[in-house]
Amino acid sequence: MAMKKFINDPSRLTEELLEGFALAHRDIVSVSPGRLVTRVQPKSPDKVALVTLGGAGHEPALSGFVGEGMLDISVVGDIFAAPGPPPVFEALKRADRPAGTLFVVLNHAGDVLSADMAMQMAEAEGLKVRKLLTHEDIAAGPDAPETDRRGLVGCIPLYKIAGAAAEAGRSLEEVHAIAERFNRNMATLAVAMKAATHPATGETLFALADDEMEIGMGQHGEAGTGPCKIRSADETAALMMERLLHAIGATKGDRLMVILNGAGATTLMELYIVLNGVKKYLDERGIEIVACRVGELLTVQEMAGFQMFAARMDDELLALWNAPCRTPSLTVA
Amino acid sequence: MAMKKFINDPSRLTEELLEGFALAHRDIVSVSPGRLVTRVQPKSPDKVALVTLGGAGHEPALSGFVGEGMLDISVVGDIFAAPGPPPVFEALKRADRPAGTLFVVLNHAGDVLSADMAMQMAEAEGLKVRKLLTHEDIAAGPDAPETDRRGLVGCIPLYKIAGAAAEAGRSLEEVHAIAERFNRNMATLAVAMKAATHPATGETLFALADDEMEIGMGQHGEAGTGPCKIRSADETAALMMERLLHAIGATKGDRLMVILNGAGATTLMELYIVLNGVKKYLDERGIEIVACRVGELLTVQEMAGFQMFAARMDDELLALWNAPCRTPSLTVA
Amino acid sequence: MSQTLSANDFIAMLRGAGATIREHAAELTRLDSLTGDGDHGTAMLRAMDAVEQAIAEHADAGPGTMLTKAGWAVMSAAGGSTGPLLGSFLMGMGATLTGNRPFDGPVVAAALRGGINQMHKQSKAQIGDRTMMDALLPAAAAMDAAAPDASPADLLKLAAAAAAAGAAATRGMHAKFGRARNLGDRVLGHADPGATSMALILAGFRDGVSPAAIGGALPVNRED
Amino acid sequence: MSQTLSANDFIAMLRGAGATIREHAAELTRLDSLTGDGDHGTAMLRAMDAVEQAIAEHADAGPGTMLTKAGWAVMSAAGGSTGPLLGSFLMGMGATLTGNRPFDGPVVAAALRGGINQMHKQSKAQIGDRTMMDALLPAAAAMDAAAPDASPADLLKLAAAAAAAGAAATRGMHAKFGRARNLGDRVLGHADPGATSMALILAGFRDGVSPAAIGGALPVNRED
Ligand SMILES: Nc1ncnc2c1ncn2[C@@H]1O[C@H](COP(=O)(O)OP(=O)(O)O)[C@@H](O)[C@H]1O
Ligand SMILES: Nc1ncnc2c1ncn2[C@@H]1O[C@H](COP(=O)(O)OP(=O)(O)O)[C@@H](O)[C@H]1O
Ligand SMILES: [Mg+2]
Ligand SMILES: [Mg+2]
Ligand SMILES: [Mg+2]
Ligand SMILES: [Mg+2]
Repeated sequence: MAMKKFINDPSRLTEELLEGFALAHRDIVSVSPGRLVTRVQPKSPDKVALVTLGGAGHEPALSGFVGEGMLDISVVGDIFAAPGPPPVFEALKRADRPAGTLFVVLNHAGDVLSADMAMQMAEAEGLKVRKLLTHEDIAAGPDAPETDRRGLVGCIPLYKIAGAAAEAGRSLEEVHAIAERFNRNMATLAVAMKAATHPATGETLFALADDEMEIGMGQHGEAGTGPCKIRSADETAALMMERLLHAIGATKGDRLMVILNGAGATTLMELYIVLNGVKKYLDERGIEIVACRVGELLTVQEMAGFQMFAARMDDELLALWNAPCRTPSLTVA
Repeated sequence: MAMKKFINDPSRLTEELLEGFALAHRDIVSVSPGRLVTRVQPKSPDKVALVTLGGAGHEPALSGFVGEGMLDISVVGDIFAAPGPPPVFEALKRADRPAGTLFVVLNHAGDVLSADMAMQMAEAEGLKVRKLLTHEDIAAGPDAPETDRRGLVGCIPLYKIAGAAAEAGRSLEEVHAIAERFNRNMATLAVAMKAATHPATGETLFALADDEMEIGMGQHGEAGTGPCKIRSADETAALMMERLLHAIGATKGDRLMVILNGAGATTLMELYIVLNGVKKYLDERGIEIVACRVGELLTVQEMAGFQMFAARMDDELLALWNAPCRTPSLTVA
Repeated sequence: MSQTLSANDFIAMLRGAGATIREHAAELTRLDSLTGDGDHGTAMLRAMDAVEQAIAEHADAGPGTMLTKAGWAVMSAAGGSTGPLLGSFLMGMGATLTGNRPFDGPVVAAALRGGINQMHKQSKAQIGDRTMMDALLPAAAAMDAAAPDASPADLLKLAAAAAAAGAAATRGMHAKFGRARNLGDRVLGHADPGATSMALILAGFRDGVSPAAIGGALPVNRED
Repeated sequence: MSQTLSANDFIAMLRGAGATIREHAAELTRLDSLTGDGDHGTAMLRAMDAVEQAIAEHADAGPGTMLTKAGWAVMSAAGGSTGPLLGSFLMGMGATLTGNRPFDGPVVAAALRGGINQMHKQSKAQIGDRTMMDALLPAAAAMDAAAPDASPADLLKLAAAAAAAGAAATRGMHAKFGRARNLGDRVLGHADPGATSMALILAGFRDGVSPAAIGGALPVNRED
């Protein structure tokens, strides 16, 4: 039976979506062989470059954030699959410059494998690169080993903050240090309500009963903490934010960035309602939201659910977050 | 059984979503009694104001486009229901200014009723307002009477273009004339693949078989031209664009704005793939895409499907489209 | 049977309307789900809450002002088509009930007609268009045809009966207004929700002044 | 049975692997749907297409270069975990097959071991971690234990048998790597897709030099 998706050949999804993407945003990005999404207006080589990699199917992530003030190159894999090491190495070579490159990798098995091999090649060639691994998922518990903590939507504010530092002319060490500080300050927890369809295979990624949701689910249907009955928006907000605050050690007087990242089928309406719940929860604890984003940054096809992200902010991080950027999916003016 | 949505009290959806919306975008908008979404930084009174109205549940539309370069006030109704005449009249009074107000109304029964009554009140009070009705849906045929042609996503580029003209200091007559020119140049056709749930009642808006889609469906589940088997992205793109070109009388050498507006559950991935199909179809006919937007501007909860929009552009319309704006859901820098 | 209504009778009429609507709200939503967008019951409930609020605040100002305020409150509260239309109806009634004349048959009939006319102006629909007017225009005609000395209660009975028949007749109509407009034949066999509401409102008015009748059946029989 | 392999035998081995993978791709996807993200069959098909392309372009350059190119091509083509891992395996084999020695048993065993070691370096997984290594490490051990004069064909038979047993054993393992890592007990009872693939690849190598065996059963029986 036909999938309920507007597609052509399921084995050419990534090629076709990248073509359309390049067309829609031709003033900002272009796509080179090896599926490297690059800026049309390259950043000057005396500024640190930002490179990342990841599977397709999560649009707008990751390539939607290539452009002035954020990423320089995003290397795109197949649907939900990391690109192989050669194109990633190619991207690191393309980005290479005196100022150096910050290489942001999300903690997923395939991405890490490719990134590590590309880094070995880059080191063998003497490229100036520093790798940064995001792993802010707290589904497995905030003290779980790093390998158990997936990289979720947190990469995107991190691109923004590191990208702004790079545009400001900070050195590779400084950009890395700032990004790593933000990385250590952040946590994400996901919740799923309805499954998504893998657009290449047509298979459902997981199953949830009609009255169930699951907290902690990953962005490819990886299991969370087990299904539970559907809660109200306020209850869900409180439940999730409690765990996030614990993970990042936020207490009274702290200033937070909060992102509610829709997984695909969950409406903006719902996310705004959840944000209300988050605000109420934080108000009671004397914690302030100083930066906020609600919308779809990293999706899981038509999954219903969202990722709740929180990070402790300081003045420098906040200023970088508010700095201008111009990318297909985020413009700050 | 619980709805698969993150909500609290179904009868307080609009209140809660507006609270969250105001919180998320407090640097740009605020919400006043009567559910008037207004700009935090008001436009100077020597520039034409833009006011619109419409039901909630279509987020980011319509209030997501209040801000510099687009709307001044959006009056919000209940889920899928127009606000009543009194708050609309209130908005017209709030906006009233020497330069006058352009009042943009989407052609839906409730909106038109409220708008007409508010206009009668505004005229009785001597306010300087001109009304503009969008009715660019071509599902009923391009020559169907105006009342049969719904106002769909076209209002949003229209806000953008009229808003830019207003910011540029054009007179009410000029802003109206430009907006009306764009209005006559534009057409939209929708396609649905999966139904949405009404978030207040929990009911499914319509039904489509597992292997069917429906072209021409409205944004509340209003019928289209009847179900058909699911087509490929390229076929769907060609089928719909053919009808749009016919409706706007676009031929070889014409320059188009194309918008693919996701209905909710249809992914950006799919929309980019469809855009490719549109491009191929237009290339064969020597018609160029000079302005393009792909994403969720006006949704129908978690409906799968999209609205395809096309408009013939000229230099002036294009310049206004590309002018800067800063709103919760669209920033052009 | 009294030949005039008191100010309290108007309150009772509005409360009667509220009672009938509340009783049948689910059915109204069901009808609107079949032929529209499924919110008509909710819209009517909000409207009736607004009316109740207006009664609480403006009962002392007399029926004219109270109805005008109720109409404005309905317009402010209820969204969709219902707010402006039902609001106009109530405001039209209120506008007619000025001065200090006793509320006798002709005055009551004139008030209803004032409401119907006011809605008609916004509505633009005619008999057969499958709208609220399909209940209201027959009600106006029935009052026109009544005996010149008919009591207010009798007039309301006639109006309610005609409205119920008019609403029932919408089952055979295609829609020319509102959301059902694009549904073509799919609406056939189902009564129009708005016409049904107006029939319920008039039935509620009737029951308000003839309490014995309260609890009657839905004017439009449930179809399947 | 010949004591050395020809350059063509290496082509036949790669093609044998391609044939077994193509035959069982749907099963690999099914296993990955149960315990991962359902793309392993697709990834392996892409990898085998890349291998075929590398054969076409680099067969003349000899087995070493051909395998190295095939490994690079697999890395470039197949995404997810498969690309880097299988690519390393092939490149590791290629890097070992340099010089002009005859491809006798020890050389062939060394090549396989070179591939396994290269993958192991990237993989970091051990026996029992439910990864491709669960098929490959037993294969290496089986070759180590073989008679010193074992023929290439015999070595490949031993390696394939050990890999099949190793893959089958993954059914009882929890995952410590990859996407299955977070699934806990849910993976139990299903073979690891990557281990299954590696067993299929070694079976294909075996069949490539002993064509009679082609068309054998899936090394890991289908479970339900
Ligand atoms: N122009 C009109 N005149 C009279 N009644 C109308 C008109 N348009 C719509 N209606 C009535 O409105 C009813 C629907 O009301 P409701 O569901 O509250 O509004 P909406 O259609 O905005 O959801 C219809 O059943 C119809 O009777
Ligand atoms: N570190 C690793 N070492 C060896 N094999 C691994 C490792 N991580 C994952 N795998 C293998 O990869 C397989 C999944 O491959 P595939 O589905 O192609 O990649 P992905 O998990 O990225 O979707 C798993 O079944 C497992 O055998
Ligand atoms: Mg994968
Ligand atoms: Mg409605
Ligand atoms: Mg309705
Ligand atoms: Mg997989």
